[in-house]
Amino acid sequence: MNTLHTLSRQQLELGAQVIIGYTPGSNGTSGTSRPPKPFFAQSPEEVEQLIFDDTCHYNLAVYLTKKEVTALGKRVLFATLPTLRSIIRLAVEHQVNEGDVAVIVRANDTEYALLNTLAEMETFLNGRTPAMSQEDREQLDALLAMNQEERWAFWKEAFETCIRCYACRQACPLCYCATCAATANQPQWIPVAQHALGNTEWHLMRAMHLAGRCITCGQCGEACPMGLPVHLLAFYLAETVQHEYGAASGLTLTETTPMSVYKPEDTTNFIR
Amino acid sequence: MARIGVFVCHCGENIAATVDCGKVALQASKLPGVAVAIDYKYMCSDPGQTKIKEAIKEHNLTGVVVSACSPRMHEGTFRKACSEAGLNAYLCEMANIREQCSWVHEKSEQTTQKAYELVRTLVEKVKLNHPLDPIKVPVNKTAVVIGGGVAGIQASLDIANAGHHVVLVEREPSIGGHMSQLSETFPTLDCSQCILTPRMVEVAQHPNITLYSYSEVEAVDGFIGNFNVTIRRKARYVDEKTCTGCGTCTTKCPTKDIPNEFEQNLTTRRAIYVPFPQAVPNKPVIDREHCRYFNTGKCKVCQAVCPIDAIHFDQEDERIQLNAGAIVLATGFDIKRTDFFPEYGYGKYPDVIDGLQFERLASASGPTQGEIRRPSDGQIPKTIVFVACSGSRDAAKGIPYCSKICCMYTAKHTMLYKHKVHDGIPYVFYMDIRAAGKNYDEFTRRAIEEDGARYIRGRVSTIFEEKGQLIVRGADTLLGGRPVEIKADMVVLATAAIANTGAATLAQTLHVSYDAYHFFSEAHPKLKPVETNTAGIFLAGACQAPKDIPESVAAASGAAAKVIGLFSNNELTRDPLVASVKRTPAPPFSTCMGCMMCVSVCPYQAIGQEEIRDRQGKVIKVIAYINPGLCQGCGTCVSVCKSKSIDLEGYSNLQLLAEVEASLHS
Amino acid sequence: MNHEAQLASKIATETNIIVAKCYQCGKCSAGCPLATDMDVTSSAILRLLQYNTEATDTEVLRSNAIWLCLSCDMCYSRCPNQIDIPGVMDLLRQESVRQGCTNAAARNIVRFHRSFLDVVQQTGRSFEMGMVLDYKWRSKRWFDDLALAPRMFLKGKLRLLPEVVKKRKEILRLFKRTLFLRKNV
Amino acid sequence: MEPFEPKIIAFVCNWCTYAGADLAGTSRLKYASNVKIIRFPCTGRIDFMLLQKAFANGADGIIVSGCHPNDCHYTSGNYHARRRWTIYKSLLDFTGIDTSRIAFTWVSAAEGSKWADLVNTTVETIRQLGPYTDMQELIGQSTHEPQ
Amino acid sequence: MSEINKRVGFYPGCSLNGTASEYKTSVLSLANAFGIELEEVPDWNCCGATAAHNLNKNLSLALPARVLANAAEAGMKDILVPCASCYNRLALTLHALQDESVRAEVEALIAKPLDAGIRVMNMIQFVQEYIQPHLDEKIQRPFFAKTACYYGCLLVRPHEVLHFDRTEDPQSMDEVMQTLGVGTIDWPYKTECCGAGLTMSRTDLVSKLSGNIVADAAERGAQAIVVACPMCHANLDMRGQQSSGKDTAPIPILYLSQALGMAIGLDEKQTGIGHHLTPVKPELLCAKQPEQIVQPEFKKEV
Repeated sequence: MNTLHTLSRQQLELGAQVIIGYTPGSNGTSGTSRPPKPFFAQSPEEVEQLIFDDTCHYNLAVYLTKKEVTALGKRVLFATLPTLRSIIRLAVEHQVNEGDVAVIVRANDTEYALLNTLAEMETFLNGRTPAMSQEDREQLDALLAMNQEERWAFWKEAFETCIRCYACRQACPLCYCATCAATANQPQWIPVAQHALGNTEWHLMRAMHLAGRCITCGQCGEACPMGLPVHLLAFYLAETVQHEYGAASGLTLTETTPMSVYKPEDTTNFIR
Repeated sequence: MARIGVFVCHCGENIAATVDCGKVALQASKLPGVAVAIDYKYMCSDPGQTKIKEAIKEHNLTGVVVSACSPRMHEGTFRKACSEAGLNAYLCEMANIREQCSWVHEKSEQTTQKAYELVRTLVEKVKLNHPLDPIKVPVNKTAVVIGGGVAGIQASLDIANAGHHVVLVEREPSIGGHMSQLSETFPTLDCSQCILTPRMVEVAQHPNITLYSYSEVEAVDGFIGNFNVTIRRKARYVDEKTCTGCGTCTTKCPTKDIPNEFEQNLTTRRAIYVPFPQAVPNKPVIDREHCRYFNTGKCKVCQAVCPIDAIHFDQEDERIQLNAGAIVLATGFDIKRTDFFPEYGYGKYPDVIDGLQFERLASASGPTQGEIRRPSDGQIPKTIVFVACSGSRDAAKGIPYCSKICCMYTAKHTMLYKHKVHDGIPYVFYMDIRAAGKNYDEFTRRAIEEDGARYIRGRVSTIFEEKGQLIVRGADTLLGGRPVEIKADMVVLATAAIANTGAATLAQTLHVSYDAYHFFSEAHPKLKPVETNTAGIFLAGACQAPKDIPESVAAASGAAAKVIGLFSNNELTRDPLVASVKRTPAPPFSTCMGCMMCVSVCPYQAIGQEEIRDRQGKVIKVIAYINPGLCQGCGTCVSVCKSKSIDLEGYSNLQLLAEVEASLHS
Repeated sequence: MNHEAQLASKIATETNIIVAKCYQCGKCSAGCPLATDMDVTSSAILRLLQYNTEATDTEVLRSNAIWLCLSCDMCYSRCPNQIDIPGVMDLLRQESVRQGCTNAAARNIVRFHRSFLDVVQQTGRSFEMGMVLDYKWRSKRWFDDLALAPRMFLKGKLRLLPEVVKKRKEILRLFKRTLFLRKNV
Repeated sequence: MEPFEPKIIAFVCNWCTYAGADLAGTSRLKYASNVKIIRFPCTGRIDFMLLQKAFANGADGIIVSGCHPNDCHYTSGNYHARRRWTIYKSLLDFTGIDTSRIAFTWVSAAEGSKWADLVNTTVETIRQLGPYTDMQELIGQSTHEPQ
Repeated sequence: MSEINKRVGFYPGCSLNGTASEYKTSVLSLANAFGIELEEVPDWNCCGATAAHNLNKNLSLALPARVLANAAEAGMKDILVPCASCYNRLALTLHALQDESVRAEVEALIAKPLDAGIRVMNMIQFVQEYIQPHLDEKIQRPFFAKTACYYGCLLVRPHEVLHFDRTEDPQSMDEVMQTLGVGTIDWPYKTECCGAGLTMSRTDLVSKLSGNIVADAAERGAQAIVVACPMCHANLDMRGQQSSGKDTAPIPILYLSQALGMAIGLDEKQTGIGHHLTPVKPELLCAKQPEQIVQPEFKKEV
């Protein structure tokens, strides 16, 4: 841990206002320990509580665009691969600028490295797109194996279960809009009334807004209090975009947004 | 509270025959917010319009729905009527109950019902319309004309004579284009240079024309009335101002034997040269690629002999930025050259030449002083075979279109030949004689009947050389395809007219569209022949399609008229149905997050960035900004905006949603 | 118009060649090595086909030209409309045999082709001697090239016994399936 | 019981399909009256949420149509629309929302008859499929009288 | 030097086993001299030549298809087809087989599967790929005679299918010959047809066509004509001379393989130049045989 803590302390000394990392999860009632949770260290003392190991997978990039955090100034983030992809993507979308953020990554099981510039992060990432978890893969394939009615039945139930708490939105590093289209009025696209139709429209809208942008960290799914696999919607579109336009998100600082560009030779079989 | 007027038109029987207009009006009158609903036989007629105007005043209407024909037909008419009655034109909408209802459905309850629902939909929309003022953009009254051929010259003079400033940009060292290479012109056989040169001089001397020869347009941005043009003046290495054009340098230059482009490579030139005697400007240019000094670092003979020290080897390309209100494209055409006709030995046998080369041979100022002598040995050819459609109308060679000018100039060539070589025999292989034009057919007939040109209807299969003669193998399809073999001393191929080199690149720079053959596309094939799809950019001459001189000049004057028309206003007004990023003035706020994903979807580069500052002037955030002058209102940016921060006048999110709901709910 | 009379459409369906594409420039006839020997030139044949009437179609099928065509592809390679004229000729020849209206002057050409294929049908390979004999038998032209034969023989150019493929059955079956039937012309 | 008359809404661009529909009119072609057109400047403006809203408001079928690729009045709106529809359709397919109720097409200003046929075939298809109630059921109501 | 290091498929075709046996001989010994073994397509049959496509479309596809199938069965990839006519038929068939439906049809006709991986090479292509790279060091008897390269029609047309050289004024064979030190003449008859299929049935026409070709070559000072097709050879050699009408001495007609063979010093038995009706006199065409002749072990192989 020393290297991690020294690195972090150095950064605070060098003018970073906050180190956003992980700290062990509090023990659950049943004595089971919860996964490490986000932790903001702003003093050398607080740094002592920081950990960064295999069990840490919460995507801390989500904090980068939150007003309260941006107000703090220069930030240092503990970054997993998905976190790095989020940062690259946010940079592409002009939400993170050079110098706003540095990251500490796990160079290997024991060592940590500091990446100061976006370019360094891009290089470290080196186009790596970790495959989705076994569990997700299986569930996705299972859904694809269903017929239309079955799939609708599945999602209908999910959308009826949804309580529209927007935890998915809160947890998503790319849902940074100050005023979300879902809550915007004039016009009110998504009815305020929390009913299954509105929920459906919400999740479809969110999936579409993430198409070609989602870096598939799965945070939205994890955050869902009702345990709905809402992240699969985004995952599936990520795969579609990859397949249709050969584009993955959050890998290079020069990448475009597939839904904002086109090729005359793009093909479709369903437009008559 | 909205006060909408609904006006249902019978269009005589056109609508009334299948739609119960009275019922539609009656139902509409019951709609919330509808103050008055009436039906009438012809709404577009004067009495009809008067009814609308009266209703607007009487009921103090806040919106009007005319349910009649297609808005593509009469939207303008009714919006005008409304504004005459003091109601903002953009508070008037049309429900299309003719083309999209009465004409396509049988007389029935449903048809009337649909008509009513269409009205209902538009009523809901118009409630959400805003009064709008047309966008006004100032017009910069300078025109840039690209290309100094006869079309460019004509356009420049017309615009300049109307009192506007013209910047004429020519890629070559001199203006004049292909016309300056021609000998005589059909159908009058008057000398080409005799009619062109005076115009060239006029351009040079015209107070309103700035001529940039040996220059190219490098970049263009902005929009109609406000283009920003970057011109690159290629280094001439000769100071245009001080040089007197005495020509000493061009005679003393030791680097000879450079193919002379103007003479179609029939002769050679020096490394420092004036393309042709009547060149405008009549100032030499150093061909850097061949110049001995630039290649070896030694020489500078020209500099030594120049009496007024006008030669500067250190001269560099110069970039000029200027603003212009309009651009005229007059980049002309070129012809297909060597290696395209292996079966004709073009490029292999020196005596198989193209039409432009023949023009130079026939030209009094040409390499042979106008005597027809063949390149190989300078002999006077006793038999010449002219091959029309060389490459044109030849799908296999990728040029399916007709080059249009070849029939006429080939006939002209036979005449010039006969007039110069009386005992010579001209043969012409042709597929059709396309001589549609004033005195054109008479001209070709004269070539055949009086000058004895021997026309053979058929294509040539192959040409090969045998004992110093060219064997031309063709067929006479009027004799059932009987093979014909002619021993010729020279062959002239009327090679296809093609778009000029670099046309496509230029089109991309200017954002004008072009066809598969790189000719620039007109905005409408019939009604907008000199406009492009980019407002403020016009077409003159053969850069749009093969054209002869009269057509090119006519098109040029047409384009000039458009420019002059545009310049007749100090500012131009545009439809205000454009997109904008929603923001509140003070305190400055916008839901736009500045992700800039809208930037790349805009076909008009209309979207840029804008900084939002607080009262202290500190930048709070950077958001998207849409230039109303550039926006054409397609609305693609609206649909890609995740935070719904962009909206489009006339097709706003509120309006469209209201239309969807109104058209579905009864 | 009876269906036999629509050669052009038959050509279109069987070979995807559109004779309507021809605009009679005559480049094919101009380059055809045998145009002068043909009773109808290639461009004229296309013109006749464009009429699409029984009379013109028969005129084409009865012509000697379709048999003189060497399929050298000179016309095809130079045709501005990329019309596969040799392809048309192949179909015309097959059609003219099918309808039994082969030009009298072309009989020997047909006979030769048949002789050739007969030998192939029997042996799987062509065999000059056999072919020549078969052909001379069909054509009754015993004395052509008499001067040539012995010279060729001396030069070892004529073998006396045919080569035969091992699997003759395959060849026979192949011929049967392609419905190539022996027929004396 | 009278036959089911589907409610169909058409989102079309002003320059090609709207003009094509006008042409169908001037050519006096006859087609089913179930379709109501909503006019957009360009297919690029057609927000997927509007399709969603159409279903939510009880549309049984939707037609989306604009200029053929390369013919867009604004040069590229339809290309962007094409990508959007591709992704949107795959999302609906993935969630099991019946995409056979949406007809995505290109109809040019010259294709009046194509428009007429399109409307008729779409109306027929939807009539076969019956009323679309999936969205309505989510809020426990239906704008359709029980068949 | 000449131990085998490459194997290439080989479809001689009927002519090379008959009237054009010397062509076969020369091709085999040439390949051998460059360490290439030519492997005959097992149990090959006639390609149908000019006859089949005249009378029966299916037959004109099925015959070559069987050859291709046999070759594929034997695991061949490249097949050398020295006869331009066979080469043309095989290539056309390969092209037609790209269409799935046609392929299925033909497979049914020949009752054999067709594998797409096969490529047919004409004589010139073979030389370009396997011979030319090593040619220079082997030349012993450079040519001095002016030659006319005659391609005929079937090597270069139709270009859409063959994609070989260019249809007008092709150069590939000229380039090969020029490496032998000869000047090749520029003439218009390179790709004019010799009469091909009509050789028996319309000798008059064939004589005319071949005659013109030979006459023009002579006219332009060619001392030999080089061909890469047994049909062209037969027509030019047998019918071209007798009717070329010129009283000039008849021009020898050489196969490309023979010319190359002579240049690298193969003897008459290996080149088979003795078999032509128009006598071929090496001393009139290329330099004298140097002292040490071709390697002895080399003779054994032939």
